[in-house]
Amino acid sequence: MSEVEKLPKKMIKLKWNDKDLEVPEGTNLLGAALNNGIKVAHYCYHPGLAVAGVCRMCMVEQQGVPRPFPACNAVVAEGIQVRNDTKQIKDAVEWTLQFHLLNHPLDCPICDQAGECGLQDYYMKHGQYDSAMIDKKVHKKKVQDIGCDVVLDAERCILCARCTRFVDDVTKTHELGIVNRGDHAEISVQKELHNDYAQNLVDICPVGALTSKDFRFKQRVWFLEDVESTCIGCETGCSVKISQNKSGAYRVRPIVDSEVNGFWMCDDGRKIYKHLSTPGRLVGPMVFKNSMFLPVAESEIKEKIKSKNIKFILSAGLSNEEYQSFFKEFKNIKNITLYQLPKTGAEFDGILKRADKNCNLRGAQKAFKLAGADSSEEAMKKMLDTLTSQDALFVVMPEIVYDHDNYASFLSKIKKAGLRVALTTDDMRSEFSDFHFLLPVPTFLEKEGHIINYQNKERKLNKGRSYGASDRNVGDWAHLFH
Amino acid sequence: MILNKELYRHHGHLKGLFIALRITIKTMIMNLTGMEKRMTINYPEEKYFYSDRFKGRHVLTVKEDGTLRCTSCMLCATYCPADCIHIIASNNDDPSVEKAPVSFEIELLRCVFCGFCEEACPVDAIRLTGEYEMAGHSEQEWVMDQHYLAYRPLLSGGKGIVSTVDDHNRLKLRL
Amino acid sequence: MSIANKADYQNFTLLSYHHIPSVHHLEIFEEAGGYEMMKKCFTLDPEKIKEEVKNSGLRGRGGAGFPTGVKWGFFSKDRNQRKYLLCNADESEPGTFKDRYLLEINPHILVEGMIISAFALGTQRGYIYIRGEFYEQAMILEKAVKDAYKRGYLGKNILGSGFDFELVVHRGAGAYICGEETGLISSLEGQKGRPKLKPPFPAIKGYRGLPTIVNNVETLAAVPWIMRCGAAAYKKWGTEKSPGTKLFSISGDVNRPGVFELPLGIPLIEVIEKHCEGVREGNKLKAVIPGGSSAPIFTAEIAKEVRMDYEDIAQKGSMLGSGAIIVLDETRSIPDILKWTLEFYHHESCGQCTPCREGTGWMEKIFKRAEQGEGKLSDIELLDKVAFNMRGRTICALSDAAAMPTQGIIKAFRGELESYIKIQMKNR
Amino acid sequence: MKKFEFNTANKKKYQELLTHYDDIQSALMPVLHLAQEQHSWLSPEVVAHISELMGIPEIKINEVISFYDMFYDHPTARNVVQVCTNITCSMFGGREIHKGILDHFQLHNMRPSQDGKLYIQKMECLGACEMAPCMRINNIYEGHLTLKTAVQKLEVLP
Repeated sequence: MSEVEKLPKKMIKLKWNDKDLEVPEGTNLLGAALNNGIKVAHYCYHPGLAVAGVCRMCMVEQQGVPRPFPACNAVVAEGIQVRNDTKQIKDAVEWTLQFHLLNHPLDCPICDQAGECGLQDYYMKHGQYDSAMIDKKVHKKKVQDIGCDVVLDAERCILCARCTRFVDDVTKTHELGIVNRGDHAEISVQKELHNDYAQNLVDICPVGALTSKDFRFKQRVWFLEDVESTCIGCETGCSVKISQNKSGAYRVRPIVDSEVNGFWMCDDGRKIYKHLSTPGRLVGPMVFKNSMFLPVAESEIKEKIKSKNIKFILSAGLSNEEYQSFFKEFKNIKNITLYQLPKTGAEFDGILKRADKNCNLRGAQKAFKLAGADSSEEAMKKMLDTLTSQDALFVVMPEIVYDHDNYASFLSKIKKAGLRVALTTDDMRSEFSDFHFLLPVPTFLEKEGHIINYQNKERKLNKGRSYGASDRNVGDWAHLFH
Repeated sequence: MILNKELYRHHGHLKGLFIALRITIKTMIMNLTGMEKRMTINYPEEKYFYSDRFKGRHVLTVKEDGTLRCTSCMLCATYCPADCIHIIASNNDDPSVEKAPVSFEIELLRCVFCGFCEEACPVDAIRLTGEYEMAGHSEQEWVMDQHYLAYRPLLSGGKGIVSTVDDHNRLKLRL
Repeated sequence: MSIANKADYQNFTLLSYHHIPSVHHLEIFEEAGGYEMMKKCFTLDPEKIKEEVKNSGLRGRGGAGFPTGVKWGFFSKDRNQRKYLLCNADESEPGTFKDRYLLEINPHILVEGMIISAFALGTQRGYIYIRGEFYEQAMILEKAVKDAYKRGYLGKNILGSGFDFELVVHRGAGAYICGEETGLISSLEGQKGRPKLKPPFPAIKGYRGLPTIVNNVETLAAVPWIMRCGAAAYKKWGTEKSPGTKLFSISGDVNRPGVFELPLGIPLIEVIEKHCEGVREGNKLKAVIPGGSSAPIFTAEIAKEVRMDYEDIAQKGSMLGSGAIIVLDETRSIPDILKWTLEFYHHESCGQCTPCREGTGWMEKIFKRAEQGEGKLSDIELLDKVAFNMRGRTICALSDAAAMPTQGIIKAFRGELESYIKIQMKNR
Repeated sequence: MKKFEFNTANKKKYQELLTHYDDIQSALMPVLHLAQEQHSWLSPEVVAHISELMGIPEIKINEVISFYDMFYDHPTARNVVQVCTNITCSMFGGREIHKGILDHFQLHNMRPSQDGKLYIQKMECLGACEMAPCMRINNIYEGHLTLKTAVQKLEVLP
């Protein structure tokens, strides 16, 4: 944020229907209404994109202006009186919606958008319940895989042009365009999508024209509940919501957060839900026996490590609270080091993605410093070099690993330790065969806590549903092996 | 309990007995001669036919080509008050079908036969039939999968019940 | 040179040179008195030229009839700012061919008009956006521009006046919507010709986000005459609110179709009877479309009373538009006209705003259904309703242009439509 | 697929066209006209070449091509014939002429003939209503047609 934007803006008073609004100068008229909780039907307007003014749903009347105009193409002015509840406007919205639905295939039963679809929502509110349309509809291409896990259905499209504006304005990759004229106009893709933010297209599409291949047909949206949390994919720490229900977690979507991520999030961040409800989630301690993991009693592990020298390698993805409780329990700070995920990709891609994949490196460093431990990579390397068969090494596994080569080489160095225990969420990775025991820890969605992002801002992790053993975090296990 | 105190006081219980016997014998003769319809039937040999509106065991209808009509929109599962319908949907390679169930299960033991699923279905894919004979030992036998629901031998000899409701319009106009 | 080769400023403004053979050559045009006014204008104060045009009451000849002087008044006065003057020669309103006729014979009058206007407005660059179909006309125009460059009338420091003006002929490629001001700008920018949201208006933010004036060929071509003979002389023609002359392109069932320059306010019947020598084969007049296909139709009764100026036509429920008069005689079927109109707008809708994109297609479908005998009498009501709800709901006026003639035909010829639907039902 | 490139004369014209405009995107339409003059239609190779040449995303060029009636994204023929079927021309039989010549040459609308001679396109108003019914044969207007004269005019084409 620049300094100019931080300055308090002049507030402007206006009247929307009978409600008095007070908004900063220069606000979009439709945006002003939406921000103040007034529900106005709209498709093409998106606060994060340029104004297109093509859906014609947000028509308003203003006192002293002869013709109705779309609110999205107006800026607030002092003392204006705007109405969208007159009969004229209501008729206009009703008919415009009818026009929108004219060539819509109405395949809601097989459409993933059903339940959160703009057409359905406004139809319930503004629809003409008996359509006068009995003519043949215009058919366009259905089920086109346009790359980046996005599926395009041109028939469902209402040509609001949000997607084309997104690839033009935000990612600047220009893969999408609207070809042809009139009611044969349709979204077309040049070869295929090739950007790291393609899944945002699915979010901004107000209808079911763009759907996610990853989420496609897995669940109906009304079975899902959203848990607001923070993305742990990289140090950016975008605000996200994870959709889940009792059978699992299904998708991740961004939450509007002007301070961190704005309206978007990257496609890598969309994958952070995948390990939450895998079948391999641990429900209790496991032992590696006969080349497979079997449940084991805690006392057995306790027995094994009794005479050993306990060492810990923490990951940089735990919450501040977990570090705190861990350091409270485990005082032998010389035996604690930190494993940092290596940087991958460009330092910063200009939109959101950052190379540093440790979501809470700053929190970890702070906690280490506070406890007097050494969080540097050298300290970790030194510990790895000095491992002996007398050591019991506890490794807190990072929840998501990007650079598997680097991680494998890290694991190859721990074999010198006599006893190796991993604190992890699931047993799905092949590298686990190097360990003698696995101990379950909660995933990021199974604990309350905070992490610190690249701006040194505290970001909140919230607790959602649990799909494995989540009652004991890293600190609690440390307590067990005193 | 004496139904008619007055009758009993005037005629005593003997006469009452005869009045009752007369009704019994009259009904027996009427039934034997077929002058009056019997309420009971010889069940396993004879079957009672309920009205078409009876809500018995479910059936999944099929299209003319024999595939399931169900598009797995999950509206039935959504409306089911007993939470007894479990559907797993998947992508179908045929773009005109797009979505079809890979698994459609109904737990009959949970089902309350309310018929909401039938009403919720937008494509006439699920119906409640007149079948009322249900028996089973283990809990597993009470879970019907989509194969049983659509192609059990009772339904046109395993071919399933073909439904073409709205198909004409849907395919012609894709309304 | 004989008298006949002098321009006729007495009877014509735009067509003053049209009687001169080969006037598209620069030398002949100059000999007849062309480019004289341009040279004189360089000595004048630009504001004075603007003032004169404003006083003349010249109105935009493209269709909307917005006063040109007022439009120029909104324009930035900063002469150093990059600004553009666009000439709209994308004449695609069905029935209109006046600009083609004007440019074919006398391209220099437009070039002269544009130089004077550009000098008045202080624009450094001008484009003539000519529709793609007019290939020959574009070539003629390009040659005229090239000649003018050679003569030093265009380019840097024109005739030592210190004024720079570059003029480029830009060919369209066949899209009706590019005749709309902002659609034309989009098209010129190398995009789809989709109209842009207003506000901001082009005079503030137009081509490439810079101030831009878009004027019709006829409007710009009238400027030299106004400067020569004065606003007062121009005002002698026409009515008080619609001064001047206008090119009328008349086609359809008349004996002599063509382009005529006539003063505004002339009775329509006089145009048909006197200038076009009456309805063909002595047939009876049935209806007249007075302003191109987007103008609501007039029945013969109204056509006999109406005067061809902006106000009188508007008052009688139609519009002057581009001055394209299509005359229909008694042998013509109104439903056919409606069908062709609907087809046209369906084909030409740019597909941006929903009411127009879907509405134009729907109206055609409704009519085609009736044509195949599957119509209902209530379809007329439906058409009317759809048309009504397309009006005033979109970015540009194409939606209105499709709705107005539909509503007009329904209003004026409902009986014929009803019987048409009934006959088609029977014939099925 | 053959790679498309402007020939020497057109390369020069292309450079000249760029000087007419203040930004390169504005020159797109004239460049497409130029390419179409050389190649008769705007094939994917042409689009790819222009995209590379002008630095405009291909999709933006495809948008423009699909938007305008006179840019062809499919093969045309040596002679492109556009028949007007708007109000005035239809009144005097423009539609019958269009259908008639299609039937006579056994063609479909907007499909080139087998021998690559004819390509017939139905157009909305060509702006020549005084000579209705009219058509354009390779950019030249022909008016006051009948089916017979139209067929005659097309038959003599190379």
